[in-house]
Amino acid sequence: GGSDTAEEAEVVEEAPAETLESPATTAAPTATAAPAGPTASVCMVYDIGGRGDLSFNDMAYAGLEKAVNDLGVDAQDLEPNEGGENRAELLSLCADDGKDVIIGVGFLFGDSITEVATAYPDVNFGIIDSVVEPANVSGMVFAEHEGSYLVGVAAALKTQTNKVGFIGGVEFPLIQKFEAGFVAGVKAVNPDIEIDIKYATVPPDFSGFSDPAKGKEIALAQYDAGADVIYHAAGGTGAGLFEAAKEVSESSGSKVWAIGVDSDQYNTVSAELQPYILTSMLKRVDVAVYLTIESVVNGTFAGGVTTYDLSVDGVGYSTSGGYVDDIVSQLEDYKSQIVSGAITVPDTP
Amino acid sequence: MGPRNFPFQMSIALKIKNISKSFPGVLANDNIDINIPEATIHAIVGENGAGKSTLMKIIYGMIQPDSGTIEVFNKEQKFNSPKEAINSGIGMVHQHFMLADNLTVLENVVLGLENASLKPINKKKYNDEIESISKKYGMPLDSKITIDDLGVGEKQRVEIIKVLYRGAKILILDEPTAVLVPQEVNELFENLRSLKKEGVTIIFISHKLDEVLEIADGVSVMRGGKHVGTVESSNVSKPDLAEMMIGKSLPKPPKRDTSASKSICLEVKGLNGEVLDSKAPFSDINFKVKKGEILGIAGVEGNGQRELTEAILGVYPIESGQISLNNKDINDLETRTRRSLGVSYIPEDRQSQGLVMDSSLIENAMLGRQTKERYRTKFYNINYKNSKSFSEEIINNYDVRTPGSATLALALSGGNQQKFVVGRELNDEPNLLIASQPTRGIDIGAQALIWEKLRDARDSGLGVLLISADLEELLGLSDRLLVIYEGKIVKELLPKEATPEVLGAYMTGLEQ
Amino acid sequence: MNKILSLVKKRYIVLFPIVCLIFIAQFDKYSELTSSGTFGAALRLCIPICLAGVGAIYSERSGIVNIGLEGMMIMGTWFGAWAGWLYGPWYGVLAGFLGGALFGLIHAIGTVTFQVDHIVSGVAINILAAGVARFLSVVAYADVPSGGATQSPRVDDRISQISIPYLSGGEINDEKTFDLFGSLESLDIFLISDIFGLLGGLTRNISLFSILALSLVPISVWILWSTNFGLQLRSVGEYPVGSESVGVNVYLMKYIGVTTSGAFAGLAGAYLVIESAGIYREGQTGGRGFIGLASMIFGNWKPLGTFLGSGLFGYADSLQLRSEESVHGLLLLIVLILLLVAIRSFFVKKIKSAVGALSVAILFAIWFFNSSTVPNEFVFFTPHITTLIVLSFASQRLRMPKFIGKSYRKGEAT
Amino acid sequence: MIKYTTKILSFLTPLIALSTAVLICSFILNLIDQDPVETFKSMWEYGITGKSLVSILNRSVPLYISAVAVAVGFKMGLFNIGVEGQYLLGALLAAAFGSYMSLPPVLHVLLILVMASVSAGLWAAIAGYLKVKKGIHEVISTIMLNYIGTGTVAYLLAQVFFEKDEGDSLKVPQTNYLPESAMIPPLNKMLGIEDLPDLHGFLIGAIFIGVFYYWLIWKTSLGFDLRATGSNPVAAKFSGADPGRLIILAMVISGSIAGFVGMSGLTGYYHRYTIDFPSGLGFAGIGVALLGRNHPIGMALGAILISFLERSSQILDLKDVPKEIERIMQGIIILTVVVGYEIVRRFVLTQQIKEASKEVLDE
Ligand SMILES: Nc1ncnc2c1ncn2[C@@H]1O[C@H](COP(=O)(O)OP(=O)(O)OP(=O)(O)O)[C@@H](O)[C@H]1O
Ligand SMILES: Nc1ncnc2c1ncn2[C@@H]1O[C@H](COP(=O)(O)OP(=O)(O)OP(=O)(O)O)[C@@H](O)[C@H]1O
Ligand SMILES: [Mg+2]
Ligand SMILES: [Mg+2]
Repeated sequence: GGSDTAEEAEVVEEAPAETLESPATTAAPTATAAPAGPTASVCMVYDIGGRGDLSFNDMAYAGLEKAVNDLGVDAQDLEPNEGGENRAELLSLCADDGKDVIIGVGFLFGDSITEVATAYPDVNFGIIDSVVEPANVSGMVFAEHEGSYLVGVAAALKTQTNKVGFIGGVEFPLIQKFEAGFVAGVKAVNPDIEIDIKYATVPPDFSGFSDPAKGKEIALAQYDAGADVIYHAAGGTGAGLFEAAKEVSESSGSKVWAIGVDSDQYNTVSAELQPYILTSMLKRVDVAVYLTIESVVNGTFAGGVTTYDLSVDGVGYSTSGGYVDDIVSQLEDYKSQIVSGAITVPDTP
Repeated sequence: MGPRNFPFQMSIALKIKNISKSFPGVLANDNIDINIPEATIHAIVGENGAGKSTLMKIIYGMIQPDSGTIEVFNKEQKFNSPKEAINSGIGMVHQHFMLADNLTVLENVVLGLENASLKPINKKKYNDEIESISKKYGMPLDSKITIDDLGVGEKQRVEIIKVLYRGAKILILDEPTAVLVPQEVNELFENLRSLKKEGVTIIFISHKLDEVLEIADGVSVMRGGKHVGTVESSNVSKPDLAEMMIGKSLPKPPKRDTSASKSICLEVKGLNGEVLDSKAPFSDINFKVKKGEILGIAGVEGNGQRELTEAILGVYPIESGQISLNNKDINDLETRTRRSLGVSYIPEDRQSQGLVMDSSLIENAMLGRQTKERYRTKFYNINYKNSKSFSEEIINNYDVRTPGSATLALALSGGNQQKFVVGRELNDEPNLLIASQPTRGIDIGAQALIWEKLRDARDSGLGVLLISADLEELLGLSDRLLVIYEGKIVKELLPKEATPEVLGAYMTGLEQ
Repeated sequence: MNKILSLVKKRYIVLFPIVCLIFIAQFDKYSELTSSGTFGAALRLCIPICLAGVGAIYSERSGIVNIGLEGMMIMGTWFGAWAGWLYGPWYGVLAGFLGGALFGLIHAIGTVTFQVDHIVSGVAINILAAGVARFLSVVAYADVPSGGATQSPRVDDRISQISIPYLSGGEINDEKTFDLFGSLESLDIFLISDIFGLLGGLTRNISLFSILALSLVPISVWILWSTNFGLQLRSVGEYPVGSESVGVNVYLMKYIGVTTSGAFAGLAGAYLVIESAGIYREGQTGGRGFIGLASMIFGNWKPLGTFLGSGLFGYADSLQLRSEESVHGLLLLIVLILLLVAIRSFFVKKIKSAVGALSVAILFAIWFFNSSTVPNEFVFFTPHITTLIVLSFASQRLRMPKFIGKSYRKGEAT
Repeated sequence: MIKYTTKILSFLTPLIALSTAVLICSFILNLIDQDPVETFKSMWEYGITGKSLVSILNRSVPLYISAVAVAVGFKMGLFNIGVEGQYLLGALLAAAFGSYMSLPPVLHVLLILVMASVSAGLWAAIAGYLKVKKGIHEVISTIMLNYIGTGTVAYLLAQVFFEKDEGDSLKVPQTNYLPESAMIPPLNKMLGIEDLPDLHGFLIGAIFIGVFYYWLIWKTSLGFDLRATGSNPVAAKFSGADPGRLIILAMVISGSIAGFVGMSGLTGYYHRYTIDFPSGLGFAGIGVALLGRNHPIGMALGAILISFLERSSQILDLKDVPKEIERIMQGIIILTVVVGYEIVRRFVLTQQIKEASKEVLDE
């Protein structure tokens, strides 16, 4: 039920908890009362990198934590080993343990969740960034290209040099979606703006998500080449981008920007770096996770695909720091055009 | 026994008092008591394993004795490390060179002189000092050269300078002549004599009794870890010494009449070795080895004889020329094929070239014969059963002292390892035997056995190419002799026309 | 003709690729090949590799193979980040140094005291280090909001950077001075701008840590080849029996060598954290320890050579990170080099290899002229393939320490 | 007499190592306020459930094969760090070509295996060639070839074998699925354990590989040459072994075996090559080879031990114990085991030398 979920998404969006570094919403404090009595038990298995990445996985955790606090669920979280070949085992470990809902964080769970969900048809599963066949799996996918489009617009509006950059972690379709949206957003504002695009690695080498040193060098190269706003979709590698932004700003005397991804990275970096984070492309994995758990608690869980796009604020941009305050109206304008369908954002480069 | 050996009064440089040392299963030194007068050359002789090196290492502080003491210049000393011995004026040139090949002469000499601090090495100062020492004792040396580029004789010089530099008053030389040719030995002896004049006391270990009698003032004989006696060299003859050493008389390579047949076993024509370091190690080599003949090759080490034998075996590449075995061209054959055609090879260094030290004797018996019918089952599997019986055959026939055939090669003593290698290579009726230094560094008993076996093989029709630095051995065993100098055959001789001196002259290029 | 031939044969041959490179860089598309940015990045990318490699010299010269560099580097990153976060960057440097040294010490205990096979011990160290880092993160950052199992909080302060006054625009009394190299580079004159690009890249915005790290190269040359300690250390890797016979403490030397190697690798890790990333991140070392080992072999167990090796690697890495287009220019370089090889082989009458080189050259030329970029996937391994290619032209003359990889027991002297 | 003592000691060593590791880890667990007894107990209990046992065997198979591949190199003194790149390349090519072919069942599987093995072997041959002809140390070349191999895999996967699906923007680079005929059925039916998860059929392949390895190294003259070259290259050369050819051959054999590393996963579970095809097994194999002292049975036990640790530690997450403790344990076990082996080896040596000296003495 796509529209059902959409409504629910909106509901939650209105009521962010402290832990969810939510975008500029001016909603009232939480109205959700912790339900009495035992509710569901949840198990979450993370992507490579695991907890503490201050990004994708931590967002998922935030959703889980909120569910624990608000819904009183009993939660368990696991991490696969380095090669990730024990994903299926972890999933079935949870299933054996009698969990009500098991969530695999990341598209890499595609095969393993299919397998395990088939073996445990009575258990509810969730997967982020992917869609699989079994009916007891809820696929949570995001319109990253739409969010990226908006930060692309922001980048285009903020650039002084008419040159911006994009750093991808690992070059494969999911990350290319970010690239496609970003490019479209930039070009929408000014087709003459040049865009430097660079990925840190190609699969099967996933170190591109965890090599900040490389991230920094790529960023320095792009700033050197004249870019003054760089957007990254590179997980931990992005930390290098922020370092580079600070370093270049300080040594050249003119400020350059970085744009974060997934979570509101303004809030996850240390104070020293905050002045360089223009905005972040938000991918509300926390919301998706929370809603999925909630649907289990409420007994409304349904398999199939749920797309978290701009219309439900499943993706978006952050305003922390106030650096985009002057262009919020323009951003909102683009946003409404996308939501209304007046603009279609491409999802492949 | 003991101090009574020297009736005339002389100040004693080194007093060895009741030294004993045992190793697992061996009493290497058994209550040794020797006095060594100052400014003399004192030789210590004895069979392999008699305990000479052990005693020297004790004096030098490398090994601590179980009991007993030593006195250096009338002062009782207990050395816990070579460093302390060096500080008391003892220096030692070891049986095997103690030089780091990739370091320069200077670095080798000054190594360990100072503490391992970050203090820079004063190269200028050391350089001058080394120069003045090498001048003083007539041992010219360039201190900037790396050891890699030096010949054996020069390396020895470095060793001696190293010791002298440390101000040694007592100089121990453990088998210094084993690797030298007569001319080099003479040079060394000159140096030793001049050292003696300077007041240095020299302890000299050798298996070669002629040398001992020539250079030493006093001789101490050891046998089975015991000190058998000390004599003055002027009062003793070679056979007497030998008897003291082994309790029986000295063996000599048995001379027998040649049994060479007409048919040729190995022929080498116009052989040129591949250029190495811009020099061909040997060039234009021509000779024939007949069946039933031992052809000796004399030459100072490093004149191409090693490469030549390796080329015949097929491990050293050739530029041009022809090698034929039993009139069959084997130029293009691989080593493995040559071996299976009956080429046997006793390498000069048994441990690095002849044996796999951490494998059992059973496996070592097969080395070089893996592909032979006899050690193979169907499907090219190894036939361990035959290999085992073969290794036991060798052990019995060649008197290899070992607990069994499953023992690892490295557990055997050097002489026994050599006997095993010789046995392996002589077995299976080879067509040609290349024997490189077949008796180097082994004791008289083992030497006699190996000579005997080589002779027997020759008599039964085997062609042998013999390379040896031991001229006695060459002269005694060979039916014909070739001299190699700077990669060329410079002379063919019959053993009866040659003496070590004549050979030496050709070997060093003095005579053409 | 012969004269020319011998000239080509001689060492000037190494200049050929450089000249070609500068030539190729004249095309606008490939200008990044010699820009100061490229060289600056190359330097930063090379330093951790170089540190690990130079450290490895201490270990290997003392006779101990150190394949555990990667693990020691991991410890450097972890401790560097942890102490850097708590106490400041210089403490991070120190902690990284000590963390690496600690694991170097473990390797020394294994290989020297227990005489375990060196490779075995090294591999075990790599496994252990990865586990320990993960474990420590879980324990240390459990309650730290910006840290986690795979990542540390940021090391906030930076080590200061300098540029050389007047030459590359460094500051004197807070005032920016003239940037000589920079202005010469921007003149866009053949050769001049390339050379000053290099000089500028190497002297502009250099952090004190980089200077410290780079200075370890000449310092190591001095320590290893001019001091008594260095002599003893090297002798131990060549012929420990001989060293022992003149009173060198063999075990001590080996211990110091391996521990120093660990410490340098730890510094390399700290560099990654403090200079590049600002944080510890699992998997951050990305095989740089192994590459360091490779550079050391490339450099013939000598510090300057190791620096060159890691510099080459850093250069290629910087190219692929900064400008995918210029990697395409490298194809042309390969064509030119192969042509030279072909010509040379032809003159020394090695027709077969001449034909071989020529046909490969033609293949590459076809590739070059029919494409404008190199596939992304290939771009990523530019540094690795460059290393292999260079080595295959120049690795014959390597001389490793003679006693390397063997275990030594005191008193085994014969 | 020595022989038995040796055997007993060699058996005891891993046990002692294991206990040491358990002890150290208990200490660490104590430090972080966890109950070691409880921890190890739960690990053990979880590790010996039927499901776990199947999983452990499934994990051990690629690990074991990888170890054997490494061991072939070790036996002749070659250090093949390149197993990683070799098996990934082999697996990709096998998966891609396997999915294009249609062949009868057994033949199809065989073809895939041959494809993987041959391509991995050829890839490994490059390192051998570079060592022999260009003098490049195999450690460097295999490290570099790992990166180059990974890049090549990436290129082939994304640009050549990947059929993009315009409708599905989330589809990651992957090959097509293998047809049914190319899958190796699980062994469950045969063993009567149908209630447990699939036990991959390639287990039998691993056993074959182990036997082959044993036969090759200890029974053939080629193996004899390899071992001789490994422990004394000069003597081996003088005995007629051609070192250059042996190096290339050993690399090729090692690589060909490495090619099978990915096969149990490919034919038994994944049935295609995707970007998350298991990686890192090449490096893990080195540890196992060390644990098992390059012995076919030893390596099997080593692989099972490591797999057991990895599997059983999964339960720790549910107990809120950091399961990273398991990684530390692995490292400590490998270190202590090798130290132990070394001590045993020395003991044996001294005994042998003692006996040999006695022999000389009682003449
Ligand atoms: N490190 C050791 N461990 C055990 N036994 C040893 C050791 N070194 C020597 N031995 C024993 O001590 C005996 C004496 O050895 P030593 O080396 O002193 O003899 P040597 O007279 O110098 O012989 P060679 O003429 O071969 O040099 C040997 O037979 C050997 O059994
Ligand atoms: N490291 C060692 N530890 C213990 N014993 C040793 C060691 N090395 C050698 N030995 C023993 O020392 C004995 C002698 O070895 P060595 O090579 O010195 O022979 P040798 O005494 O010269 O006898 P040979 O006359 O046969 O050459 C051997 O029996 C061997 O068992
Ligand atoms: Mg001796
Ligand atoms: Mg001896």
